[in-house]
Amino acid sequence: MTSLKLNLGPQHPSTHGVLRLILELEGELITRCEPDVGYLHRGMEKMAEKLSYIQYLPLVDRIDYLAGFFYSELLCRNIEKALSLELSPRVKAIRVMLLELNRISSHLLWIGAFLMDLGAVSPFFYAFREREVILKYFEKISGQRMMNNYFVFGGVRNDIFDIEEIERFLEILPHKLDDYESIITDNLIFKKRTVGKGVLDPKIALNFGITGPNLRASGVGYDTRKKDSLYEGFSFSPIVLGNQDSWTRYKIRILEIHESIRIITQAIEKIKANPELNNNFINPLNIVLPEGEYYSEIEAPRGVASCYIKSDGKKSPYRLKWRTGSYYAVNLLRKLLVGEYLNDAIAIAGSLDIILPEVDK
Amino acid sequence: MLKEFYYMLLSFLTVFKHLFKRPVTLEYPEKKSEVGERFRGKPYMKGCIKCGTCIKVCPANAIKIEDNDFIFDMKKCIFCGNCSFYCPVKAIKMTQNYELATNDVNDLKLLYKIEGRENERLD
Amino acid sequence: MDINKFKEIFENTTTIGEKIYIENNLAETVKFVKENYHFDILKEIIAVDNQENGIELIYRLYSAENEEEALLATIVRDEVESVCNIFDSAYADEKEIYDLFGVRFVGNQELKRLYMPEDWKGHPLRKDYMENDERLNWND
Amino acid sequence: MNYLYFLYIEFLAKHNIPKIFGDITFYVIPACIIFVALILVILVLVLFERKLLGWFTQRKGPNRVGFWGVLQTLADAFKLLCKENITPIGADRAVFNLAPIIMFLPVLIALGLIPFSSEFTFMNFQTNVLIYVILATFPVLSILLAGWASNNKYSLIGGVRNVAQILAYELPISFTVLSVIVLASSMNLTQITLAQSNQYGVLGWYWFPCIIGFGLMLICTLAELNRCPFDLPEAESELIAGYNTEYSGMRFALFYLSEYGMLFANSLFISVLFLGGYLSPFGKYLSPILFSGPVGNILIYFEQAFWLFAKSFLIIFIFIWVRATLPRLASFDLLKFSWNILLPLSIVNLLLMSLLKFFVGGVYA
Repeated sequence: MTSLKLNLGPQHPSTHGVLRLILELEGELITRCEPDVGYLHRGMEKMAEKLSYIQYLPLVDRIDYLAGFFYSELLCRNIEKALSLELSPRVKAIRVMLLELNRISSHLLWIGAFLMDLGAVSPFFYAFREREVILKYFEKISGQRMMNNYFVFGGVRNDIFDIEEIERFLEILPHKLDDYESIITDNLIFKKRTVGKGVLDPKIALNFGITGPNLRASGVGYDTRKKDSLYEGFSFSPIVLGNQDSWTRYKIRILEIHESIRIITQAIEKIKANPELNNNFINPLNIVLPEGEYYSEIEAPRGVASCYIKSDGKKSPYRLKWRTGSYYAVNLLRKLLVGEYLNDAIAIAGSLDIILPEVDK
Repeated sequence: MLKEFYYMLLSFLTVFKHLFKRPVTLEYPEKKSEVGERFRGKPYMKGCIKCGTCIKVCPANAIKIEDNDFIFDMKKCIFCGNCSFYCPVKAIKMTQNYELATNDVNDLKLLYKIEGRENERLD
Repeated sequence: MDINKFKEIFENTTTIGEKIYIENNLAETVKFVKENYHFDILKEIIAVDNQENGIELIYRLYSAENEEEALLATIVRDEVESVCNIFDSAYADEKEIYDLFGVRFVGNQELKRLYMPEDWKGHPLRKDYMENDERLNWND
Repeated sequence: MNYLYFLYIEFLAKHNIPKIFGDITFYVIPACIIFVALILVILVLVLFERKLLGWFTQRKGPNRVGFWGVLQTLADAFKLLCKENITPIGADRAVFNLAPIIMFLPVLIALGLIPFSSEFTFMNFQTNVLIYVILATFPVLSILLAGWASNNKYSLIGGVRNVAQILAYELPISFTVLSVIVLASSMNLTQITLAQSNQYGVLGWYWFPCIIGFGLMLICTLAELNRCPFDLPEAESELIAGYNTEYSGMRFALFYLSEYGMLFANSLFISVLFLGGYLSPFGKYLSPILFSGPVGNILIYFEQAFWLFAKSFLIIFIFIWVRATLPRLASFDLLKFSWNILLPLSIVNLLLMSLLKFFVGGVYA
């Protein structure tokens, strides 16, 4: 059987960005899949070595433009740990609220994109209708919808206001989620396309460095929010589902949105509890970290994200490395797609929630 | 078997329900979406004391101060708002204007005159 | 993971802060640690180019059961044996480090450039890379 | 039809034009009417689908060109006319150009078969149901040719998938059509329509006794048209545009128009078979009551055509509704669904209908 070499991407509607998969097909069966990345490589780590910390902060939202808050929080947390800047309780509550809102908007976009991969047209627009409310709120608070540059070392740029809009939104959201669930979750065709497809065994997942919702859908309850200092005092339980296929990866993200809603309601109470926002800002022009290495870690929507800074006492870091979730999910495709058919392959790749800016950094 | 039909029918009815809802889209040129007052659009400068903080703080190196000419290079600016946030005298303000498309390139060099307190030193 | 438990296992390791430096037979150490102390996720391999004394590779291992993290580090000139048959996630990390630092990983068959095009000269993240290109020095 | 024919011959005789000329040209006029009607309907249909999909997803749908987006499809067609017809290198030129033409022909012929009103059927011979079923499978040939000729891996996969899909879904269609023929005991579409005008009115149409057949026919026509749950050949998210990836300009417009043309023709076919063609749902026609005298019985023909169009637009509404809701089937489930479920079901349906015809034949005669 002569094998057909097929280029999936880089300009392809269902790869959410510029991912190129070189597939070898026999008929429609994939025998080898080799991802080729680097089309969106902006040299984030090289830029860091040339810019001072305050100059690098706005660029950090671009690492994963759907979850910008997470990466500016990572950098701020690293610097605050190095310079031991204390955060006031209100700032912590604001940060948790905006992080979880960003997680909801990222999951909503994924639901729309995943359904569009499978061919259903309308859930995409319904998910974007909800996401628009969140982005409008980000714009009102921070000034930009996605590249918000709102967290600063030692606090947030300016205070949060109009929380009632978010409270109203949190009442509507569960009903809208039930709308999606009634269209999608038990739909016969959706179940045929996703149940039992792309089974990810926990051992393989751990071996491939998969973290976040994909890992929790395979039964391993690893959620860094439990050990995260920012999330102390928030009662939440990470969701772990067992049966490892695309359908559970879809279901776990719906449950995570419900979980985030609970966290946000607690955060809003904390914000209302302590009204005054006392940031302790530092002079931005000469932020110099004492020599040494600093790690910080956070539970981004697509997996554990972490930032490593090695500083040698100069204005810009000696070495800065990012760890992102989708980077290892793309590597997983090499094993997961082998033995699948072409239209199942697209559905499985979609279910892993791969975003290319994260992969290419 | 019956449950499958019920769920299939449910998904049809939910989509049908949306047929009677008002559209949420917005006709752009006629109706513009209003932006918050913290929106970071085209930068505007008035009352600069030439202290140079904005040059040090701008990630894209988009600000240049020749004597009495304050130049924003719109080809480089990423609208991050660092300059307006860290300017000691709050001279730089980000307006709400986001329609910056032009077809002539020297519109992209915003030039503002520095008058008033120009005797302070540019450290 | 307390340090001394590691220590009496590996005789020639010296520890600085949390990191445990391992001079040679890195692959067995990683395999040994993975099996005996169920460190089942290799979170990332961090490469740092300290110009004279070679490139430092930090392996961040994490165990999901007992929520512990271990950092194994080695100093490398330009060749080290690969861990890609122990941890599959190392394929991507090693390709990236080879691409940006030029460290060759023995035993990784698919070692080629990850981000840069195939015919790119030089390794961008090394300190001695294009130092003279003033286009990159923006802020000073 | 023959009433109009004598009218036409008599008119020619008055201007002493020989009869032979009349015979030849007589069939040209309805052909032109059908062609113009088809183009108009397709323009309306494309806009109808895009507006409906917009409303289903709370969007406005095209509303820039023309008062309410009415001229949108005209603008699209004109744009496609001006676009350059690119033929990819290494493409099999002759076959590449032939494929869209083959795709568009069956649509025209298929519309000639449908009885728009009791008087006006273009080709009214005894077995035009059979002709229709054959014509409905022509696009498979053109899609395979297009897939092969455009020298592009994606279109090849698209074309080959379409063959497997149509093969699997033609059999249930023929069995369902057979069951309707058994009920109406005639192969002529006009006879079938007349057989459905019995004293039960709406319930007398064949969709009620043959409810399984109606459901099967809807599903299989969706598959035959490559529409939503079965749109494997041009699945946007996998094969970009499947077989018509390499087509641009007028050739792509031909593919696009013929896809909507087949949609219209098939929905007409279903409304004739199951929803009683041009019969009015209220038992008798309204126009003789409203306009007495000769104007009334001229208007009857238009009212009959109106009822037929209304039913076919109802079916098209259901197709668009399905497209807005359901995701796509994988290729394996698609074939399994047809061979394991639809085919046996259609045979059982045929058995039921023949039993129904044998025992309760009198009622539905």
